[in-house]
Amino acid sequence: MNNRIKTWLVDKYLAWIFLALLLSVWEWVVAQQWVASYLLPSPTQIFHTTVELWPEIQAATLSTAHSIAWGLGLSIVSGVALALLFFAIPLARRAILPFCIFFQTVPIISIAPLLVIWFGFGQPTVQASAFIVSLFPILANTLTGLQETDPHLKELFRLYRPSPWQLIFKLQIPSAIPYILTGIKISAGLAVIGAIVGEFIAGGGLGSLIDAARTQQRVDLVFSGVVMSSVLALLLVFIIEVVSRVLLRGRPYLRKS
Amino acid sequence: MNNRIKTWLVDKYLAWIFLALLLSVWEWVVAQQWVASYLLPSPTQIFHTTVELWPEIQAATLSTAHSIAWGLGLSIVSGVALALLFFAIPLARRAILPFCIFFQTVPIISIAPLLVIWFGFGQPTVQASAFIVSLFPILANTLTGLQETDPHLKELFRLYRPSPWQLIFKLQIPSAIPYILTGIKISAGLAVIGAIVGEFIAGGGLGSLIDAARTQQRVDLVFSGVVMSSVLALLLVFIIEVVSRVLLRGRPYLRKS
Amino acid sequence: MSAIDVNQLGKRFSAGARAVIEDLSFQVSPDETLCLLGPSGCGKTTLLRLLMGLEQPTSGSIRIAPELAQHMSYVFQEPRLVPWRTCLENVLLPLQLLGRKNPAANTRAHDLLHQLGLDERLHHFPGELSGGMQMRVALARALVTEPRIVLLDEPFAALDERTRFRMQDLLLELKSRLQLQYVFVTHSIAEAVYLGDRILLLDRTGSARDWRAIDFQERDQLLKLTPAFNAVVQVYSQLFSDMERAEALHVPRATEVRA
Amino acid sequence: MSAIDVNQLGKRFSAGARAVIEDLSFQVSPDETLCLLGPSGCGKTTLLRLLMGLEQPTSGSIRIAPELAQHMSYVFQEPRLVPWRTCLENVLLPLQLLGRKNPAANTRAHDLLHQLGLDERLHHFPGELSGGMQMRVALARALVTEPRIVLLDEPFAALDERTRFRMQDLLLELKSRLQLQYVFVTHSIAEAVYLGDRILLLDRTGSARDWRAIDFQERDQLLKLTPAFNAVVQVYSQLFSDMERAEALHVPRATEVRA
Amino acid sequence: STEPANKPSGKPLTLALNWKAEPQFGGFYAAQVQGHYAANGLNVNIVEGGSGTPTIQMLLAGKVDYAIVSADEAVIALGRGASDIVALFATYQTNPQGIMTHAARGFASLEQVMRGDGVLLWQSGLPYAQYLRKKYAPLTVVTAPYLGGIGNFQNDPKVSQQCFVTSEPLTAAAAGVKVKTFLVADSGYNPYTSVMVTRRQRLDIAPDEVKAMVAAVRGGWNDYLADPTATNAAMQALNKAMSAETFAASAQAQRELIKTGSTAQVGEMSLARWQTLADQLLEIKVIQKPVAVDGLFVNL
Ligand SMILES: Nc1ncnc2c1ncn2[C@@H]1O[C@H](COP(=O)(O)OP(=O)(O)OP(=O)(O)O)[C@@H](O)[C@H]1O
Ligand SMILES: Nc1ncnc2c1ncn2[C@@H]1O[C@H](COP(=O)(O)OP(=O)(O)OP(=O)(O)O)[C@@H](O)[C@H]1O
Ligand SMILES: [Mg+2]
Ligand SMILES: [Mg+2]
Repeated sequence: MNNRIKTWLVDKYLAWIFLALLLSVWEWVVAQQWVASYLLPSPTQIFHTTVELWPEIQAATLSTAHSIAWGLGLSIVSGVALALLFFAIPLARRAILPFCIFFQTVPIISIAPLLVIWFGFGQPTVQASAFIVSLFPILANTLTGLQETDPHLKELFRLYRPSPWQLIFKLQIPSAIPYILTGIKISAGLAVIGAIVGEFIAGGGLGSLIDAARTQQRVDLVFSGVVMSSVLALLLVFIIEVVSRVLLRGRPYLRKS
Repeated sequence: MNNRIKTWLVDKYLAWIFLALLLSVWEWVVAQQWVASYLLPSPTQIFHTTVELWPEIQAATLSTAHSIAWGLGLSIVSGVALALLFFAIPLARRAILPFCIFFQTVPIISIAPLLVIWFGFGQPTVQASAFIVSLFPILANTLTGLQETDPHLKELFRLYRPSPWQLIFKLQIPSAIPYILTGIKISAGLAVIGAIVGEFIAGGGLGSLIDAARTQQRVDLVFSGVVMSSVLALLLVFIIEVVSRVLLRGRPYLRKS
Repeated sequence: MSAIDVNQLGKRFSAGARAVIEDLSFQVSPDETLCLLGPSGCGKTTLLRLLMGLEQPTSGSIRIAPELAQHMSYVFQEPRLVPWRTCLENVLLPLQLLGRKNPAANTRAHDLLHQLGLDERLHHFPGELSGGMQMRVALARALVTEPRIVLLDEPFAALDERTRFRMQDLLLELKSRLQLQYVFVTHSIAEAVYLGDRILLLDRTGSARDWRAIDFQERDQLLKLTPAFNAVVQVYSQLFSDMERAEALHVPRATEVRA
Repeated sequence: MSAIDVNQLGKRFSAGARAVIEDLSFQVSPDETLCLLGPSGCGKTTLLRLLMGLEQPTSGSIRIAPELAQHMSYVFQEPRLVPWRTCLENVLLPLQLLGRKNPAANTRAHDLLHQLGLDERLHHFPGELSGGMQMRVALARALVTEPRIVLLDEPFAALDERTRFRMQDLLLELKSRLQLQYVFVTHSIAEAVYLGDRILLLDRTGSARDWRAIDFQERDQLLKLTPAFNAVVQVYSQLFSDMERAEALHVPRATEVRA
Repeated sequence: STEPANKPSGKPLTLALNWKAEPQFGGFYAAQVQGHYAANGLNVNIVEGGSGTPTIQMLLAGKVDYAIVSADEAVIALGRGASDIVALFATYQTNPQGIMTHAARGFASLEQVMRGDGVLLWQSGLPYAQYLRKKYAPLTVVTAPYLGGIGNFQNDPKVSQQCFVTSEPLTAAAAGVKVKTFLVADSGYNPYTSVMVTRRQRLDIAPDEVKAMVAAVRGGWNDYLADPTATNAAMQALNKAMSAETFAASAQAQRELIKTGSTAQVGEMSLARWQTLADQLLEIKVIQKPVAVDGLFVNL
């Protein structure tokens, strides 16, 4: 187990090398003035800004992270729960799923003003925004995963007249695991965006920082905020990966047998 | 086949009934003045606004639909292609995938000036925006699907020393089909959002309409635009469903055997 | 009253298709074991699934004595193990689902796995077992619930002859020790004769050709060497041949075994 | 020069685990057919997979004559059909993958499916076939490429005796008509003796106990009734028993068949 | 320390800004920094807004107690049936909204910009844009959305954009771009801006509190106009994106727009100007029917 995480970490070094390469090219492009630095600041410039304003950036990042954790956590729980509901009651699926799609396609930016009216300034709105954008991928993926449960195994379970709960927890959720994890990974990225867009309007966190910097043409600060938000997303994906590896402990959830 | 599509259509009636119910409750709540109509317009009000401004709304919707078609089309093609690349070359995956996540978490609005400079005002920027937000779910889902290919079947194929293309088109893509379809469905919703946000940035379509209405507190018009965008998304999901049913023609792509 | 009562049973998989089973009627008395014999694709699995209620008949009826119906168990033609559960966890699955996970049941699971020669494989995943081992795990899983009647679909096909003989004897032992009744699908005439009090010979036209009670005093592997046993096997072989000749199967170079 | 040359072969699945195969050496001459016999879990599948190159040996070496290595085919222990392809499409798969889809090959696919009694199932999906039918489709898939050597892992275990006999004869016919060589895994001693020019008896300690050439003049089902054939079967049965006694398997109530 | 005359009530009052802590809100923060809220027995919590924060709707929905809006928003809300809104204090007597152009283009008037070539970035939905569009119709300049910042302006000499004269032109100057800015107010469209509003209900129930609030804010603005240094420092702690120099320059640039010029106090409003605004909004069809503006504001 530990070994696997190690291998995985080592694998990641490749990404660092690629990152270094990318940053060098970027730095060079800006140094050559092929792109004006008021549009695209150089990596070193971004780095200096980040160091200089670290206390504020750190506080903003933590606040955003907090909102994301709540929003994403809620959408994992309710996404899986809703998928189970829809799976168990096809009537509910047919009746409600289109509205989930509907909800999903409302640009958060155009309903964030409504959210802020309902939830007020600050974190609740931001959490709601992160939740709304990250719900559907988990819901859709879990639902597909549940529907793809091997019918042969379902037949086997049926022999023992399982309760719906047993069927769900012992068969359907385990089979849907690869789907659910992919859904969560997609949602992690979206939750970050949702939180930041929410903060554009409801204030607080990195969103507010980016928004203020944007109008002040502090492109370096905008990028600093953007980088921090991406770091949050990568960290989230990393945590999801590690947690899932520990939880699954080398079990062959792929249908190998 | 035709029969299946019919059943599917009939199933959808349930959603209509639910919709009618929802609209009635909404109408009633507004009529009772529990919510002020300048905060939440009634469905009839939205309907009237839509009828009144139909020429503008129709033109905006068509323009947005056009951008979505391009953006989503491009992300289906390149999402699947990238996933195949990452799958074939793990090195590429480890090096590039984190940057896809990175890219995915950048709020489009904070890099708006860059997009405008690269793609200009108007449709290309909108398409790029729709593309960026809809790429990752297809990519991530396809990649998971490819990785979940039954290793037993892979072994079987290997006996015949297939070319990478054969492996991909005859085994890996067919096995990934349920995953890819889910990814596309998730992306369809996101592409709609991406296009509308793109239009906030570059002008045109429903995005501009919604943005302008918002600044004028024309909540009815905002809702009218939002409804049109959701109609677009539902239409897309419907088209995807029908096309995939016709393409798969009753083949058991679930691993039943 | 009979344990199983099948009445004018019919089954086709789709409206237009040929009937897999047609107008089939038979009864099985309590404590009588039944073997289903027939060529590949004749409908043995289908009949067993109908008995278990895994398929619905298109016509006719099936009645299982209520005291048996409550304690039925089934072994599929393929092992059908849950890939993310270890060997032991797979055997414990029915107990968990039935809410009967107690120390006694646990011991029984271990005992069964021991009897089936799987001691060393308790914590392996199905993907790490050989084909025969997987089938034995499936057998343990079917027996761990202490069923009154168990339906087995060619459970020993993947086993070598010696292991197979041991399993046959294990089944006979369980039958006498626990009053376990079974319906056993096999394509081996000798196995059917050895294990079945009655044999139902299915053919490809969807009906049972013939069946008769076999009354051997004592069954152990020595029985297979007796003339009486071989006589019965010969009779069935002949029936089998007649059936096939009647059907005029399109298989070239079919050399007949002389009975 | 030998067709297959196995040299001090060893295989364990993980560093700490018991060796499944240990220090195994044998040669197979050209045109000689080999049967692998052994109890469940002894490593028959593993050895076959090693020969095919599906597993890598942990020690020793395997050499297959190059002219054979180019035209090898394999039948897995389970049918392993592609679920979204029909019966016929499954058989045509190897031809597509090898870029050899031509009218002649197409005809051959139809012929094989006809010979295997699957005419009526050409356009069915695997999920709609019986267990034995699926295995026959897998067999057709392995033969459609006109291999020089085919490795078969208990291909007939899911078939009834008569269909099985027909398949055995089909294999022998292909052997003489097309100079097809095969390595055949089975758990049936009689089948091994009937089909194998040589028999390799594997035991659970990972090595081959004994093997010898069998030289019957002509093989057809009548052979099975001859004293010579039965004598050979008896010899192997005895070897099998000795082997098991030596291993002292933990299976209770193991009744021995007297040879 | 001595207790203020009126004890602050338990629950703090929220004052919702429609943008970040910047000099345009200097007086509201100064009232905090200089202790005017406390002196008037108020416990005020100032909340920063962001892009498109709908402060007027939040006020109407009862989420906040006081909000900063622009005068046209208040009239539109009234036009849409929200009659319980009342304006208390108008910061900008002259609308700071402007159009910023590159000096090199040599535009002499707004009309030349509107009927010239190039690109104009603006929020086309805002009433001022509708007004200009109607007044200078037909426009020949290509219009596109404006999202904040001056990146696209800097990048292309043919681009003009909307601005707050107290903000973007300073940023541009700091970046070394030579600009010429035209006030929208000069075209005749001149709504009060950064107007503090509350619900009429509040004025009815707690007139003293509302009066105290206006007094505190007015005190804050007087202090800020006299010397913004301390308040700027406090605001900069909240808004790191803006430099100290920009704070000072912006505070300086806005003085003229805030001062009333007459004997009237800072923040006072006139019926005539509200009426003009309502007429203009009706003319450009942003509101559908005439509204009575006499109840829309009160000078306390
Ligand atoms: N992937 C694997 N990982 C670990 N152990 C394995 C794996 N595959 C096979 N084994 C072990 O190797 C041994 C031999 O397995 P193999 O499948 O070769 O047996 P076999 O002779 O084919 O048996 P059967 O007749 O039951 O199919 C078994 O003990 C099995 O548990
Ligand atoms: N789901 C299905 N859909 C359509 N036809 C089916 C289905 N299941 C079985 N059949 C058909 O029913 C017939 C009987 O199948 P069944 O599986 O019962 O055979 P069997 O006697 O068990 O054969 P075997 O010994 O090969 O397992 C076959 O012709 C098969 O093609
Ligand atoms: Mg069967
Ligand atoms: Mg095997």
